Amino acid sequence: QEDDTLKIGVLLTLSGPAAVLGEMARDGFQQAADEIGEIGGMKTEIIIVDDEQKPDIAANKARELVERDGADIVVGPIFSNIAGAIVKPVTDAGAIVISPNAGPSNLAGAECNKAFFSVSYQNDQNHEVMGAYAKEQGFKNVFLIAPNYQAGQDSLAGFKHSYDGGLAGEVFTQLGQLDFSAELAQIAAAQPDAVFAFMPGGMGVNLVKQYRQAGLETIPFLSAFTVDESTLPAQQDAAVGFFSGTNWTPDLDNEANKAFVEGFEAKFGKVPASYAAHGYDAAKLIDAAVRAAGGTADKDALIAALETADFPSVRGDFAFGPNHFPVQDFYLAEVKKREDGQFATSVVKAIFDDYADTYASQCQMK
Amino acid sequence: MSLLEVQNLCKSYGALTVTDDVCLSVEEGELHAIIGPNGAGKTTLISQLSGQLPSNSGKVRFNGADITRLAMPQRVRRGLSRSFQITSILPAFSVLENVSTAVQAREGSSFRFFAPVASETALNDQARAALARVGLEGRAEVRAGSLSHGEKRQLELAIALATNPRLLLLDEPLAGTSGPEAERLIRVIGSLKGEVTVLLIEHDMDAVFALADRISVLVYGRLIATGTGEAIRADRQVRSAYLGEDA
Amino acid sequence: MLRVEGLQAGFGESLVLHGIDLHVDPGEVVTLLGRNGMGKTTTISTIFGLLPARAGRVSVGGTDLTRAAPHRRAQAGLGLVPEGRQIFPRLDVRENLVATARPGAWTLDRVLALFPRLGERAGHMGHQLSGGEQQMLAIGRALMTNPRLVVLDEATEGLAPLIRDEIWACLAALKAEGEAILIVDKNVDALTRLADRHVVIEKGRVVWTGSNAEMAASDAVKDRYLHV
Amino acid sequence: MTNLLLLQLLNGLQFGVLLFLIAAGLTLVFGIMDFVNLAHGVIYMIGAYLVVTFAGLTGSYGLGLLLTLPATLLIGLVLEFLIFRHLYDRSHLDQVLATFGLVMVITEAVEIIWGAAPLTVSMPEALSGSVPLIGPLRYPVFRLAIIAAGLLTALGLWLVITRTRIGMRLRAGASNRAMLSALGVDVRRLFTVIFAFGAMLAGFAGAMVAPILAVDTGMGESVLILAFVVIVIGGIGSIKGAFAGALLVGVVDTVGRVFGPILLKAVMDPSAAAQAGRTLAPMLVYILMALILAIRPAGLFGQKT
Amino acid sequence: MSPRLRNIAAIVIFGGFALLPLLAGMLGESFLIVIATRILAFAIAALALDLILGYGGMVSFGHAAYLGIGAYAVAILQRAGITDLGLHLLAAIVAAAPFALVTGAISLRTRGVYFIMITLAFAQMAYFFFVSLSAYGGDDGVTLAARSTLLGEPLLENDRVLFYVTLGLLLAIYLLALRITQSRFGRVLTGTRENPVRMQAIGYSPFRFQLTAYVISGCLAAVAGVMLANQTEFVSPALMNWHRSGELIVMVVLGGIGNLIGAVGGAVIALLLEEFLSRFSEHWPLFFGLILIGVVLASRDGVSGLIRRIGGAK
Ligand SMILES: Nc1ncnc2c1ncn2[C@@H]1O[C@H](COP(=O)(O)OP(=O)(O)OP(=O)(O)O)[C@@H](O)[C@H]1O
Ligand SMILES: Nc1ncnc2c1ncn2[C@@H]1O[C@H](COP(=O)(O)OP(=O)(O)OP(=O)(O)O)[C@@H](O)[C@H]1O
Ligand SMILES: [Mg+2]
Ligand SMILES: [Mg+2]
Repeated sequence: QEDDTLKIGVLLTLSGPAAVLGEMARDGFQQAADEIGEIGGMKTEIIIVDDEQKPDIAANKARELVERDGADIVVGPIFSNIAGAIVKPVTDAGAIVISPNAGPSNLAGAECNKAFFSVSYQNDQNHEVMGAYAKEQGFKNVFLIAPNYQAGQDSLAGFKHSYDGGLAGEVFTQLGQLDFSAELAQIAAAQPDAVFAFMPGGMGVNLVKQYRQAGLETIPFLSAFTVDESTLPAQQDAAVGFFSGTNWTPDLDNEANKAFVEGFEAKFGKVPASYAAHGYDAAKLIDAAVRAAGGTADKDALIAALETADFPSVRGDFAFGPNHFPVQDFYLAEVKKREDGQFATSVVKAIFDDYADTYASQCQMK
Repeated sequence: MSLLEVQNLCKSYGALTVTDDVCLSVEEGELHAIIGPNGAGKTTLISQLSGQLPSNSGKVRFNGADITRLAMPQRVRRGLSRSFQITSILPAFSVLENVSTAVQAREGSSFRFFAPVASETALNDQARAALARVGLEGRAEVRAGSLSHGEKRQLELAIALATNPRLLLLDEPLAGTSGPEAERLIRVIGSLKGEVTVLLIEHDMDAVFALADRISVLVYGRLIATGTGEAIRADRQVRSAYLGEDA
Repeated sequence: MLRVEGLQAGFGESLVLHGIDLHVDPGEVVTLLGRNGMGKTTTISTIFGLLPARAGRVSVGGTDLTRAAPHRRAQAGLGLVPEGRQIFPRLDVRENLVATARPGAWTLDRVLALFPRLGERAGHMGHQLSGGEQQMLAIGRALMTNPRLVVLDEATEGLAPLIRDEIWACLAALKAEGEAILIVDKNVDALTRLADRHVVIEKGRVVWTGSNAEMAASDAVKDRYLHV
Repeated sequence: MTNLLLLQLLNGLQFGVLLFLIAAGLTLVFGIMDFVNLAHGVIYMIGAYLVVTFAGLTGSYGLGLLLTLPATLLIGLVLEFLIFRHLYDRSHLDQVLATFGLVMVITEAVEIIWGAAPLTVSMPEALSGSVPLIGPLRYPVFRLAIIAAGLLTALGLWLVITRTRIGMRLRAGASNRAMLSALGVDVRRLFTVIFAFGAMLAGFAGAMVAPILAVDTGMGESVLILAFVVIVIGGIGSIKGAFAGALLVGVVDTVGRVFGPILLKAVMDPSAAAQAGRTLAPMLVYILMALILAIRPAGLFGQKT
Repeated sequence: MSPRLRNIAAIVIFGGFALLPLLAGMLGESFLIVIATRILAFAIAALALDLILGYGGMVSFGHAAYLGIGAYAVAILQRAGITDLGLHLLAAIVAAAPFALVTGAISLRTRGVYFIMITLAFAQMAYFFFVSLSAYGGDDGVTLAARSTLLGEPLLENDRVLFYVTLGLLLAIYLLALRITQSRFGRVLTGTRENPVRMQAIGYSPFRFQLTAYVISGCLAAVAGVMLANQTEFVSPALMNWHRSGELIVMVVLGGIGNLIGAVGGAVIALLLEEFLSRFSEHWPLFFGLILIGVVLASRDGVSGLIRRIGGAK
């Protein structure tokens, strides 16, 4: 392995219906890389790989990236179950993982790993934002809905973590469910103060469209990962006025973000979603850290430099907690139709300030 | 005691009664023919006797035991085998394998997982003997599916013979065979007399009258007559229902 | 009507027909005789295009159809009663008859009059019929395509004597109406009453051909090729 | 409670009709022509994508739908000519392999053409409201339109299959192509036409659901298995069966996942019931299928041949 | 496939694998061994499937469930502190057998496409069961602490050892399956595929034979699951997704059904193609799909058929 080249593997879901998320992250990363040129001042080689959203395939591809291609850093993945499959083989083989999205609780807590960084969030946090908002609004009975899988269960737990009012109902739908009329009828019958939904990807598109078609728009729709710039092109008007908990929106007011969003829209012709922002930040983070470490890909030096996170994040304030997960602000965002006809989320107000995740205390970094 | 006793056997499909209160007995060693018009229920009766079709009511006793509720394979193991009117063979197997599979069925355990069966000479020898009997010895290695129609009919009989039955139910064994092959099969069936009891369905009246000890006539699901060849040939009812006047 | 010249065909590597020549003139009844496995059915399949001809020619009414698809040949006037019945199991009796019918003298009513048994079973699925009933259905089905030449491959197999006699009578009536017939059957006696000419094949070759009278006169032929 | 049950039954019916719409073309091609077409789902997907595109171009969903129909018909013709016609006399497994490949090709092509992000089309103004039902409960008009479309399709198909000569010939050709052609039917053309028609049905289904579902590259696949479940429960080759199967799946899935946990709570403690309900809900459809097949091995209306 | 051709194919494939580490060493591509181990594990599963699909006519669309059962056997035993590979294999088989017995007994009431779908149904039930198994990460799965141990030593941590152990298992299972198909039992199984009514009419009760074969096949597939878990060091329900079951069928059919070595070849070809094409283009499924279609159109019996035709043999 030549020491003057920095090899970065980018392992994302780039095929199948969830490819849009991976593509966002890839595009954001690529945009930053193009802006920077030589990342960290080193000759840079970027290898982009599709994990097909299958954990076992991802594990193989990750090993391939590190063991065969000699990647120093793997940027990825999108999905938490894939993080579960790749973090061990990659870090065992001596490389660093930087996640632009997945932030499972085990990696934030008991199983935290020196060579794993999340530039996004811990999975529960966006849900906690909405829980806190619901509490702040004094909602007394909220209807919860999420798909029945690990992330879905975690999300409702996250919401309830910061919400202490009553529940009008708690429904787990099938993964990949198409038709929500049964659940919508339950909501209509229950007449809750608000609905909280975690419904990523196509499921979220279906839910949001059908929610409005069922005439339920008078009930506030709170959500996480359900209305964002990856799904809005399909939800369009149906999602306008719906709320989302997030750590970033395209209209966050800071210099770095403006530059990023303008650049992204010019380059790719669409509004970036948070995955793109995280991908962008990941590249900037690496660039800053490699420079700080003195232009080498030496693992220990690099980890130390990464921990300082001294780079201009599109989120403004950005720091890593002791478990290598961000400490950052979280917002209530609302879907708006912009003047140019595009749909995007927009900050309504900040909910949490410099918020760290709740698992950090369980982390004993070795 | 007769080898096979059939008491009040019935089969219906919805409103259609196909076999209607059939009573019949077949004596050990005899060759008993069943004739009757198309759709009379002959094949259905054979299927009921062999256990392929469940009966709606009635009883079947074989060799003294009540076998009405037994499944087809169990009846075969007790010595009751059938052939099919519409050829039923294992097309991807060779002719020899078709027959030796039947030999294997009565030869004891088939839960043997390791020894290659193709080299079991005992099975193959018996299979070849059955093939020779029906005149197919020259075609032993041919894929059964590529036999001509008549040859398949010969194979059908060889398979039934190879199960070494006490009572053989033959459903139109001569259909589709012609000339010398038919003559040969008639001879084979004749030679079974004394060795195997046979219940024969056939529309070839020359063969039936030449072979059968007794004949039963089935019309619209009912047995209308049983008797020797002469008696049946003379029976007015049978002539008008089945044989035609010039038979 | 039908003319077959130098026809060769086979399965896989093996050649079954080694050059068959035969013809059927309008209104003529011709038999195809031979022992089991000699190639009668193969000849018929090749005439109908169900098996490709490797050499030779098939023409109907002067039109060369050697390379034509089966349905073109049927439309040119050939009607088939195949070996082994091959009725459509998932159609009921009536549907089996009308699905492929073409207008002409043979109508549903006429076929049901010929085989009253089929009328009684009109609503039954093909696969529920007895063997003989299926055979009647196959004959009726071919007639309802109103062909100029009917080809029957063992059409009386499995039929009761009474019905069989009716079929012979019916074929005689067809002949009287000027219909051409090519027939394979094992009842040589009945055939000699009906047919004008006979073609005997052995191992895929025509070994004898002659008129009904010649056949009747020559016990040697019967003995040698047919063992009757 | 009863109101809700009634509404859920209606929802179940509607979901069932939706499934039928998708399964209809599959029954036609698989049940009747005996051809296993795994690509049915992706043609359904193409229908949805096309209606998005055409509606975008013409500015009207209705026009988009009208254009989608001939377009999917054409796609069906092309696929039949290039691939399917060579596979009719092959084993089911060969058909599975080839159409599996086709699924990959089409899915990837769609992603290249339309991108990976889900798309949408807005429904026609006239059908976009909802009508009051009982109490505070309302029902979207467009879903009523889907129910109507599904019922009409079912009726039309049933008539074609059971009452016309085309239908007879189709069923005949499925079991014995050679014989059918020897009796004077141009089987190849018949199959081409029917196949293209089946593709059009799939495209129609896709176009009909586009306004209420996300149009993405996964939509075909997720529905394919459900469609197979439907036709297997109903009994292969039976339009009646497919219809019954679709309604059954729709109702059991919809009503079961809502009322199942309530029933479970009656027999066990709430948290265990919730857990059991969550575990069982996604299995419901499969449990239903396994039960039905265990009792009736050829489905509800299937015949053993 | 003629026995001679099959033997040649087997020697080429197994010999090739045996020499692979050498080749990988020479090329400096030690990573090849990791890929090859995965291929071998899938080949075991494909072989298991071919036993019932090719010989018994039972198209199981649920074999991924057994992969999952095998893999979870490793995860669960490891957490309980049992690390021995032998015990893992044993547990996988002991767990797979009753599942196969019960689901097989019900499934075998049906035939054809109904069988395909009912096996899918049972596999989906297993899949959703593991999805809701929170103790083992539910949908997210679990990362294995380490690979299984062999003779009390962590020998399998060495990729080469794992590779050769997997190869040894595949070879043993291939030979076992070969014997089974040529035995009395195998003949009854094949006969039943051809014509079950005929088999009953000569005195067999097909059900017992089919069920036995189904159970054997399930157990062998579970073995594949154990090796796959060790290769990936990660276990999740995604392993038993219906997609996987479909891919197993594709491997078997692609290679050519009913000759065992075809299934092995099919697994090799499918996975290598995927590996190679995905490196060459982001749109690899497009090319993969085209190749599948091409193979079917060109040959009636998958790649086996192509080889036979090129080889000119019967
Ligand atoms: N599954 C079924 N459903 C309905 N009717 C049936 C079924 N099977 C047979 N039948 C009817 O039962 C009657 C008797 O059939 P069977 O096959 O026993 O006649 P057969 O005496 O053997 O006639 P053949 O001499 O023509 O073979 C026929 O009319 C047939 O249509
Ligand atoms: N599908 C096939 N594949 C290979 N060989 C076949 C096939 N069908 C028939 N044959 C062979 O072709 C030869 C002629 O068969 P064909 O069916 O034409 O005979 P046939 O004269 O009609 O006999 P039968 O009177 O028994 O019906 C036979 O030797 C047969 O084994
Ligand atoms: Mg009969
Ligand atoms: Mg013949």
